[in-house]
Amino acid sequence: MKKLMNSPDTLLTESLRGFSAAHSGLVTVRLDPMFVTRADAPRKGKVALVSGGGSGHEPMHAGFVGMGMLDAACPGQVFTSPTPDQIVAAIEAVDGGAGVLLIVKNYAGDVMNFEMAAEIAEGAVETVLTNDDVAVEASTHSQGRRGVAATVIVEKIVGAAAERGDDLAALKALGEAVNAGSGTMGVALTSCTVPAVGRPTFDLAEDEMEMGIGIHGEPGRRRVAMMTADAIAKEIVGAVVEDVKLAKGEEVLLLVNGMGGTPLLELYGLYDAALRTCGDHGVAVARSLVGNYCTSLDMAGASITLTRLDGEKAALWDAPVHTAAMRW
Amino acid sequence: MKKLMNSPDTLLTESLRGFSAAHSGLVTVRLDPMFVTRADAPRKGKVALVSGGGSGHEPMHAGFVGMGMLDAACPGQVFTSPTPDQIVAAIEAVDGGAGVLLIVKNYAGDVMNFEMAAEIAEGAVETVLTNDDVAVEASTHSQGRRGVAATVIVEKIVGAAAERGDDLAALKALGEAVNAGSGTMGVALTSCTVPAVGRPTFDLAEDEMEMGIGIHGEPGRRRVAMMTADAIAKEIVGAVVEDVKLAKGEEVLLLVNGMGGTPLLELYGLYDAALRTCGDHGVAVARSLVGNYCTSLDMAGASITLTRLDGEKAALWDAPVHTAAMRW
Amino acid sequence: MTTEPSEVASGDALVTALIGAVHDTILAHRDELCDLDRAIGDADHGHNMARGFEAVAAASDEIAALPFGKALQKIGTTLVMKVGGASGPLYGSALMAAGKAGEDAPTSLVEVVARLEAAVDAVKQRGKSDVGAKTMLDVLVPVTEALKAGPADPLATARGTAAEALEATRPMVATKGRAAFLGERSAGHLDPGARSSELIIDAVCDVVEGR
Amino acid sequence: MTTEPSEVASGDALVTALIGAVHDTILAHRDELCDLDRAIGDADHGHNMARGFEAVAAASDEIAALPFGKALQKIGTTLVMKVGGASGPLYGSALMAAGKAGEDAPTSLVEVVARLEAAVDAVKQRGKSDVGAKTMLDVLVPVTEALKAGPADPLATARGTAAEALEATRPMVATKGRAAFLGERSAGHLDPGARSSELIIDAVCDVVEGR
Ligand SMILES: Nc1ncnc2c1ncn2[C@@H]1O[C@H](COP(=O)(O)OP(=O)(O)O)[C@@H](O)[C@H]1O
Ligand SMILES: Nc1ncnc2c1ncn2[C@@H]1O[C@H](COP(=O)(O)OP(=O)(O)O)[C@@H](O)[C@H]1O
Ligand SMILES: [Mg+2]
Ligand SMILES: [Mg+2]
Ligand SMILES: [Mg+2]
Ligand SMILES: [Mg+2]
Repeated sequence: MKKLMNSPDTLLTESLRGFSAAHSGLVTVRLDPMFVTRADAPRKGKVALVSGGGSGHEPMHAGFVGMGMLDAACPGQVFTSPTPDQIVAAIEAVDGGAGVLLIVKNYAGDVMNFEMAAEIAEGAVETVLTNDDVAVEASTHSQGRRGVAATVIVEKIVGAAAERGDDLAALKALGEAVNAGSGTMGVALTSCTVPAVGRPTFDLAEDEMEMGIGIHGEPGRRRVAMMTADAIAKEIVGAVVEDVKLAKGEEVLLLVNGMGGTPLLELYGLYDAALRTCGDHGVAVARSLVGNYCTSLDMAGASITLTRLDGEKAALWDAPVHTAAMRW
Repeated sequence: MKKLMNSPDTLLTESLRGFSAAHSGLVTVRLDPMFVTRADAPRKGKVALVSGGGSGHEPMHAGFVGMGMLDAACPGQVFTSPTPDQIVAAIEAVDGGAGVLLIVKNYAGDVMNFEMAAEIAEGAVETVLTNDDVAVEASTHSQGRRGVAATVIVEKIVGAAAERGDDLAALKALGEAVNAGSGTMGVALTSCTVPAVGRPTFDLAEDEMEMGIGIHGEPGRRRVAMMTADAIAKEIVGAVVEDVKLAKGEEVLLLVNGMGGTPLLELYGLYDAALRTCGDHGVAVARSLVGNYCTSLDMAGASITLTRLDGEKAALWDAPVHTAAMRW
Repeated sequence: MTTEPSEVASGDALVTALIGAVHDTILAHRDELCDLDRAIGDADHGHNMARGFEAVAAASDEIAALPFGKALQKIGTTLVMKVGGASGPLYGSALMAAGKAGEDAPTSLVEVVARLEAAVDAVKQRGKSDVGAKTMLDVLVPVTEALKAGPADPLATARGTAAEALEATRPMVATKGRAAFLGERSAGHLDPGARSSELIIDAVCDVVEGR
Repeated sequence: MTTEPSEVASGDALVTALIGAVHDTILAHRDELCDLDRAIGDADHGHNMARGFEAVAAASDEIAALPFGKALQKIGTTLVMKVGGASGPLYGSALMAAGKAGEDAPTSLVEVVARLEAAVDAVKQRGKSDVGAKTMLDVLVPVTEALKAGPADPLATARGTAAEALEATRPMVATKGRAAFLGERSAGHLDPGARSSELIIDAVCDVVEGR
């Protein structure tokens, strides 16, 4: 394993220190316990949005802290959910008196740690669970589905609504609606390598890929021979359209998300394929996002997310945002 | 080789088509000959900035087309400079009557193709050559040095000056000053793989890295055993400070640029190391940029750039920019 | 029970010994736990447990100075705060609940079982899960039940039941935790949390036996 | 010269044959040219040349309908517009200059040499380079000079000189083109552009010989 780092033990702290310095006017970074807040937190009277999860998915979540998106993010160790003390400290740092909404990806560890934090924290705390990964069928596994790239979209849209002053209940309902209207599936061309582990999480032959990969390198639907961008887009978009029950003529946001090791040249090519496939399904792509947003360390691969939009959600998507990784 | 694509022959066109669709309000993409312009080109009375080069360095250059930066970009085949017809067509499409400034990285192919285009094009055309790579000593090789990541900084600062109305001669002088005040060196942990070639450009053992790598996978200063982030930052920042003759107390912009296959977690860690090393040299980091800006396909690795700033250059850096890959 | 816990060591000596033994076995099996987790999870279970028990071991003196029940609670909160992931809240909640079941170190098997039952309940509640989901519960529950039956040799029973129960997780299809996302593909592998539970039970038995 | 160009074929037949032969040899050596470029450049020289000569071959009929000089110019502009990289402007400028040196196909070695000299000058000017920099000029210049001396067997001389000159690029340290960035590390490898020049010269000789 080769990584740009001093050691697996110090990587996360050093990376957060670098993040803090590079975005000093925008965010405040605390290292013990670890959390990142907006520089202007707490915002009085505004519902605070707190997210977090294992590290290794950068820019998610710390890169989304700022005006119009998250008030705080709690980075756990690589691929390990943060602990309740981090989450409680973050909640306390950003609570502006209007309540706190936790945005949590549906993994046992994240769910339990955020739950413990919510039990400890004072004040009104609600949670939105994201579970947009359509690769794993919800019905057969009682853990439910994984939360992946649509988390970014939930954070953006709910963040904009929080900024305009929506209350806690409305934000929770909005977050759940955006999540329910979203579906994602990913594909890996190579495994990620966890720094502390030092070797790839799984092995893929030179002509193989994993369809339905999770963002921690968890296996997906099946291991298959390498497919073309068109075939990948066709399978993923087809699965999402079916799962989210997108009807002809409906408008969506199309996110082509890189896993960390795949260059933009390929991501835009995949976007082109996904866009054509959306056209085949009669789905209208009204908004787009292409890039590395919800990554899996150095994994080569990508995911495709479709989120159902209506006029309000589109407007909230378009609303100004000023974070390290998303700004307009 | 595994890539998200349909075929090496169609990748570039499909990627540009995707780029065009994903940023339709912002840019106009022409496919024959290939070039990308601001949607609002030509801007009357404004000097037009045109850049370009081989593809595979995304988001450079098409990702920097828009308000406050480039008026046009000409993508060549992967790692192959664009041809004069593309450049001439781009010049004609964006010329607003105040002249055109070409920003060209110092590679024989780029220099010659842009030169031929400048000879053919009508109107006032000037060129700024970037050659910030300090890995290769200028004195011993008459080709001069390679232009790498500082090109992004030249495009941003000169782009802002063009937007405020500076004339062609002033912009050329400014671009040359920014370039002269910049130094970059890169390091590769893995080779890139050119889609049409299908196998890595060079081989690196599991414990080796290439210090001083070029953005096309050209070998650099030497092949060495894997180094820590601190040691890498120390060597690169030291070489740049010496080359650019940065004095104690001078202000710089510090860019930690990913090569395409290295995740943000590591880039921010390297930024932290580079920042500390700048401190050791008494150099003050006044502005920062961390991310994938001048990449080399799927190469794992990074480069570090220092650019000397003064009040005016810092203000131009801060000036609004609205492109696909850089926006504030 | 051949040896009652209180006969081996009492108060802080017992706690110190327990922390030391569990810490040792977790470190010794760190890579194995990661490998098990690599097969059906995210390859970090060994690191998570090691991070937690290193923090516990670092605070060993402070913890051992507490009454037994409070010591277990402190170990629990330390795990909750240091481990993260799924195993942190689960082992943490288990130990916090076991600690709350009484101030003094158990002096009988019945008291041991009471603490185990409190721990198991906490895991079930926190994890919204039960036996058969291919988790640590598939070791913790059978061991608790076997001890509840009042076996002649509780230590041998605990060890034997844990080993069998661990092996029984192999064919299971996970329905909780990260392995659940694998569906049928989770069968054929031991559950990492079941293995760490078995290791901890073994280490506790070692201490009780005075090894 | 055993066979004068005009004796083999004149007008469009010669041009068609030249385009076909060069196109064939470039495609046949595409991977080799990329490999040479991988060692000291960016691994694309074979693809660049192939892209260029495929465009030339696709326009073969149209080009062959032009007077010889105009045909060479058209090949040159096609290369400039299709190849990109360093070799595009260089080979393109070379052929444009060679084409401008006269309307009709050369009927003597002197006329061939005049075109070659024009081509070499164009490369030098466009590339701001000269012999010794480890480039295509290290093949083109020696061949031009050898032919200028009026050898008894021009074809054999051209082939032999090109092969030797190519080999002579191996120990050179590049000072122009992408390989220059390698400094001393560029020594020990053939220059890809020198190899493509040698291939083209060979192919042209084949056509002239009527093979
Ligand atoms: N809902 C649950 N109930 C009980 N045990 C669980 C549950 N979810 C996970 N586990 C246990 O936790 C173990 C994984 O722990 P660990 O790898 O440390 O956390 P993570 O899955 O977050 O990476 C699993 O092997 C399983 O035994
Ligand atoms: N300045 C120059 N003068 C003459 N020939 C050059 C010069 N620069 C490059 N070359 C030739 O071009 C060849 C490389 O062509 P190619 O690989 O197609 O372009 P690029 O270097 O842009 O990738 C080199 O091998 C060399 O022979
Ligand atoms: Mg984990
Ligand atoms: Mg090239
Ligand atoms: Mg795990
Ligand atoms: Mg080349």
